[in-house]
Amino acid sequence: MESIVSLKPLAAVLVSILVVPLIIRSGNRPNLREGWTFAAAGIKFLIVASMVPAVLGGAKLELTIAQVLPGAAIAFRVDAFGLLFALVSSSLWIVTSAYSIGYMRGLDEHSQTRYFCFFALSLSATIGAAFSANLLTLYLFYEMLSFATYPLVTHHQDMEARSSGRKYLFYIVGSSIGLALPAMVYIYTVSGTLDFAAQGVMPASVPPAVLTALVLMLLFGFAKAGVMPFHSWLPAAMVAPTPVSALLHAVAVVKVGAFCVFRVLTGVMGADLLTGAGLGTLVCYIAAFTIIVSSLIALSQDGLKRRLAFSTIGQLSYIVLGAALLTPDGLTGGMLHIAMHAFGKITLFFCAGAIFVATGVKNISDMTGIGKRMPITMTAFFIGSLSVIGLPPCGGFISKWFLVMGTLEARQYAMLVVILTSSLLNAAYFLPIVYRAFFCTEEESKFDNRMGEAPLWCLVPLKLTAFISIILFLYPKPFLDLARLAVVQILGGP
Amino acid sequence: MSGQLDMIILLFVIISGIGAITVRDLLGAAILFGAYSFLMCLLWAIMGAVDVAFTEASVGAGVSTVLFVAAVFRTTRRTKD
Amino acid sequence: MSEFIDFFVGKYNYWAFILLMMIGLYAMIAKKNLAKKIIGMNIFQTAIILFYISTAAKGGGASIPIIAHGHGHGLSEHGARAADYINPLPHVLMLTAIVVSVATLGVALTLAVKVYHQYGTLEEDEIADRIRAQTGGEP
Amino acid sequence: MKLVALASALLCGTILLFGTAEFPDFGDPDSPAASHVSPRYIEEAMAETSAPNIVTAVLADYRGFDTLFETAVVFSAAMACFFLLRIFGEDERRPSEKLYRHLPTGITLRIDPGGKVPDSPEFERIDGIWIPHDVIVKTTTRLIIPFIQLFGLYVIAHGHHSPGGGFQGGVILGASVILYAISQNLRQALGRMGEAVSAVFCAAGVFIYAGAGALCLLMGANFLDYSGLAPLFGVDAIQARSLGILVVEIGVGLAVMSAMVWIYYNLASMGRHQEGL
Amino acid sequence: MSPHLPALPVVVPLLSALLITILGWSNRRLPFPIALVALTAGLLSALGLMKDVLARGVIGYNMGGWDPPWGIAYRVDHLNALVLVVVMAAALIGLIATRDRVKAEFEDRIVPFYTLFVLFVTGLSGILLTGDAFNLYVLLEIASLTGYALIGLGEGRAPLAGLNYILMGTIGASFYLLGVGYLYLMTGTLNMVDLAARLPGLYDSHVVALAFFICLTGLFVKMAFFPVHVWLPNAYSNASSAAGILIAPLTTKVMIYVMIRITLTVFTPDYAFDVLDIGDAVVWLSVIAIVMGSVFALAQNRLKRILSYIVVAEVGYMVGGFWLGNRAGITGSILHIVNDAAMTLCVFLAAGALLTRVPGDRLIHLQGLFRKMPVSMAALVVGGLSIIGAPPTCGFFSKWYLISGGIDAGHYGFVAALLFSSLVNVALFFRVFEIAYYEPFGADHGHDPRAHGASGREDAPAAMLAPLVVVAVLLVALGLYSGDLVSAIIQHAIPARII
Repeated sequence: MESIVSLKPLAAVLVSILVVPLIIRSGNRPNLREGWTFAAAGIKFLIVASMVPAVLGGAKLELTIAQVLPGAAIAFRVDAFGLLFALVSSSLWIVTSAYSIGYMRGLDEHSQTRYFCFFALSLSATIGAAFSANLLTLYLFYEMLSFATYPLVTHHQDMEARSSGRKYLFYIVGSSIGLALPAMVYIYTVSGTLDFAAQGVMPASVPPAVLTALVLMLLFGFAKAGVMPFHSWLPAAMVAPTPVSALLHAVAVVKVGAFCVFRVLTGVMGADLLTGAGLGTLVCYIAAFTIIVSSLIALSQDGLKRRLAFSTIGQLSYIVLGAALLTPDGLTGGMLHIAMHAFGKITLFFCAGAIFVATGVKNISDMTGIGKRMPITMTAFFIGSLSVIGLPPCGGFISKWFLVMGTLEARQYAMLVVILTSSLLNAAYFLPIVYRAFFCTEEESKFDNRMGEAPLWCLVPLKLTAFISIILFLYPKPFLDLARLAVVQILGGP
Repeated sequence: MSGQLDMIILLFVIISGIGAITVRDLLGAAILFGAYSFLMCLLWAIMGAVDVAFTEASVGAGVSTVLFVAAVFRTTRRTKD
Repeated sequence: MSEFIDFFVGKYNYWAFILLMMIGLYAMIAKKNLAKKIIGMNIFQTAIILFYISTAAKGGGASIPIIAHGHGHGLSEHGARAADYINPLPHVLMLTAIVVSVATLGVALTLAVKVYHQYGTLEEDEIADRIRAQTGGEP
Repeated sequence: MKLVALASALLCGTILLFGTAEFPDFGDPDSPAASHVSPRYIEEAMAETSAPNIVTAVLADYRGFDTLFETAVVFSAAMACFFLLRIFGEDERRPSEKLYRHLPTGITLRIDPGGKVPDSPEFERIDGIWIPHDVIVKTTTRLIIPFIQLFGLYVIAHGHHSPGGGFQGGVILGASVILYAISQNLRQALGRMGEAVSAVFCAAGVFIYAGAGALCLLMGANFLDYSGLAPLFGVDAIQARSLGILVVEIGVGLAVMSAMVWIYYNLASMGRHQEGL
Repeated sequence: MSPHLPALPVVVPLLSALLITILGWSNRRLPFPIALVALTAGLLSALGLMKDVLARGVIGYNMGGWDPPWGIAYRVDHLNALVLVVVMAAALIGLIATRDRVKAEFEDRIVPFYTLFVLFVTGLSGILLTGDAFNLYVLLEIASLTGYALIGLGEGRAPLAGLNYILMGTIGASFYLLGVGYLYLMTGTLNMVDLAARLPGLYDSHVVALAFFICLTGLFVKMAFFPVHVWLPNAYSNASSAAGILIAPLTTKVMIYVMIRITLTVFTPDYAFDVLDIGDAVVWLSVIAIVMGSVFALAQNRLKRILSYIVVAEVGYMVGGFWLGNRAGITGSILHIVNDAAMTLCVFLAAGALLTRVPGDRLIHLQGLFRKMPVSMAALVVGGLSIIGAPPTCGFFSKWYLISGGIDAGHYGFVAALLFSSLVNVALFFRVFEIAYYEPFGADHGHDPRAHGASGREDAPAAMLAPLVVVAVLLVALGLYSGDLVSAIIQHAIPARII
């Protein structure tokens, strides 16, 4: 496995930071401003995509920015797993930018310049996290993401936004400083390094009790992964404008959390060490608990975005579960789920936003019959639901398949039951929405029969992502190759 | 011999010091403080520190007291303790 | 008993300095009048000066640190012996300390005058009352 | 509060008392303080600096750097008092009644704001709060002050040989001006030695000291190494040290004198410089 | 470089301060340029010293040409060269940034203000460079006296706060003087290196232990270590904003340097950490300091008071980190001196910038400032993030070393206190940001017409913003270069025996 020093990772991170001054300067010319956003998103995607061949060829692209601590630098290293995540985020940023234009202009939101600025910053942080070479860099971008998303979460600047913002900060920053940071310093103290390595960096001498504590601190410390009981920031964050919820709270932010957990379990702790100490099973059970409980809570939510949020919490724990299974198939499933769930869930959020823009409706109980008013949107919603539930012909099926295989491989049959039960629950909270949207009597319907879709800027992105969800089922090869390669790299391979 | 003189002056120093902080009149306190400085200066002269004694006489007993009196003059003589 | 007296007599200067220091410290903490506090501060400083001067003392008939027959150009035939003269170094240090203390006194009195001008009193508790009355209790 | 104070003072005292047991005996000629560094001063000061008063030698030469900053402390204190208290243009902004005394008769006139000021040498402006009219005091102080000042100059100049030096002399000189201000009044003293004079003299005094040090730097010696000034004075290195000490003592005297006067001006008049002790 | 370089950081400002008075008295336009030249020269000579130290190791300089135990010697090593650069840089930036504020706040006191300030810097740089325990006291008094004056002339309670500062500061300095006296009594010398050479034979003496405790107590008062911090919050929060900006970043940091110097150079780590074995106790004290400083900060409703109490907590960081007695802890402590100076400068400068446009620093006055003064608030955010300890700002890295030191020493109480304080800082700063961001609450979901129209932007003058932005950028740069800073400089400042 060769290492190539390359500026590409830095360029990928910087491009959306550098665009911020341009966005600010053109604040009073919206078209130019959004043009800059698109340009940055496009360039970012191209840079990320250009790294695919090299990475698939087995190379790692590396760049050290600053040696800030002995044994720990601020450094980038692009491996298959990071690239997979970066690919998902950067491609969805393009789509979301388009959607943002439709949504923000459709609702005539205030402070759009600020919105686009912080959106760009958040993406930088996400890509930076994906390309981090060590835990320190990962933490850096994790915190940067926390602070950059705060203004987005509290975009509305009213009482509700403020209390949500407080909750958001309390959970995210509180846990990262209170739990993750000391665990990191401890790891650094005992191992002298924070680099991700194939089988972890922890010396074998660390007693199991300490190891358990460290794993738990990092699992809960990266609270963006939404593992219960550190999950309740996510429903609160739904006060944000929907594009934010879509890209950040279904893709970028939450998956950075899951990504961190993944990295910690595989790159810092090491699969063998965790298996030896039985910690994989512990994390599995925590994840399983989250999956089931969040699905049950989702059933009872009436706000569409809140239901989606609880669904996200559950789906994130799939990723954590995949990581915690510590078997090749489980890991593959977890990684693929990052991609598959992203496309599925962002479709759902786009739909929720489109519904809100077109009709102003937020609650599921008010959506009866909406399928006649917004057929395209609700079709996309259906496809997204299928993907999240994990049914063919959608991408979600593939990742879930691998997860199921992983449970069998790890002989965690209880987890198999959990996944299957949860899939049923997913179906139970998504499909009725679709059903009631299309199939209802004239009296029940709350909408007349006129077509009334959201603006085109909103509609095209959600069609696109729904389409991709299906494509991913038919042609999952790019992601699958990356995931397979990543597993080899993570497990230290043959 | 000089030791005894020493001790007597020390005693006076302490008495005037306590006096300066207990007397219920700031002007009186200032004057007692001047006396304290002056006794200190005597003490140092006896102990052989002539330069210090000289300085204390001019600075401590002289200018300090004048400054203190000026400050009392500009504020108040009243004190509750 | 005699040992105790020896002990006391041998170090009475040090005892006196501690006593003066305690007086100064007590005045600075306990007295509510700002001028009294300033007096306490000065007593505190003088106590330390007393300590230093005490360290300079030499028994056995040492004289003040000015070299006898010293006129001329540094070529006194019989060089001075250290035991004949009191240690000059603490004196030098304390000259500095005295000047520092008068400088501090000046600035402290200046501020006290300003405080009096502002609140019309030098008593700490009365000042606190005035401040409370002015700002409604906020710091 | 009193109890707390007493307790902390007693605690502090007890701890310190506890330490005295291990002190070297009072006046012990073999104690470390008497035997380590100081003997060099006593034995060599005369030969190295040509100043019989060892204290002066150490003060202005061996530890001259301390003394430079000691002077700077006085300067900053004076500057601090000026900075904190001085009120500018109070007189114009808030005109108040003025008091004049008719000297031959001793009658006091009060002139309301805007009133006409008597233009005659027989009238003397006086303060509302401090009106001494004591011929004896005034005359005596007028007689004494020159001698005080002479003595002050002597103390500065003779610091090499007897107790005294810049500080003591400076304070005495300053005290003479303060005495003048008390016995006459502040305005007259200000007329003799104005604010700008005190300020600039004060800074200049320290500047003489620091400048002498910097001159040594320019001459290639270390800072305050007066032996480097020997070529300037045209004497040998040891005599140059002696002269260097004199120069800095003059600087100290100037600075301390003006500083004391300046502090007094501001403190006694609350920074208004019109009425005061 | 010139062999006289060590004298320059002290001599040049001193002469300049005097020139400010002499020349400035007749021409009121001169003080600022003279001060600027003086501090620039000071900074340059400090950098030169740093370079020399890196090249040649410890540099000595004998004042008056007398050899050390008899004369006063300057001794420059990695530690004080580093802190000197920081002090000079912070003073210079502060000076430039506060130019307009000084003109506005002290219109007819320009001359004394700059004289006192330059003297203040003189005193601090002297404290940093000197190798003589008594000389340090004199310089300490210069720095303190000028500090009292600068702080005493503020609004409201400033004179009272200044007077309390004098009383406590004098107690502190006098205790230090007494401690030095005890040392002199036992060893007969005042030179730090000479003291260190003569002390080992006296390690079992109670007087030496007492001297150490007395010195330490005095320095604790001076650096505002809890519970003897009471002078600081009043003094810093009531001082005029110019004086606050100039003084707040420097005083406590220099006092912590003195503590480190006394402990490492005079008493040697053997004595402080092994013979006396008080490290644990002091660290627990600092735990209390950190926690109480943070809690008190939470209870404040004025920005500058909040910042002042944060300074109190930060003092706890540095004292605690140092007394952990291991390499990571001491590295963290020294690094935090650098970082905290920059952070404090940044937040006080930002607060000063805000105060140019709002009537007061109560939190309610800060409403809507993100819209009105975006650049100043952005700098405050950067400073806040650094104090919170978010990477890549410099505050993160010193906190990292401190936590690492706490773990190394097995002192989990200290680690917990650091984390607690970080969390409290998050709460503190985001409370400020919230108010500046939300309030007054927008009507109906923030769709208020103001948002689209003229933004009412009215930031602080550019002369103040430019240095502020520089400091904010510096915070990040310091963070990125902290690895080099530690390996090139700080590692050499710690005695080799500490692991």
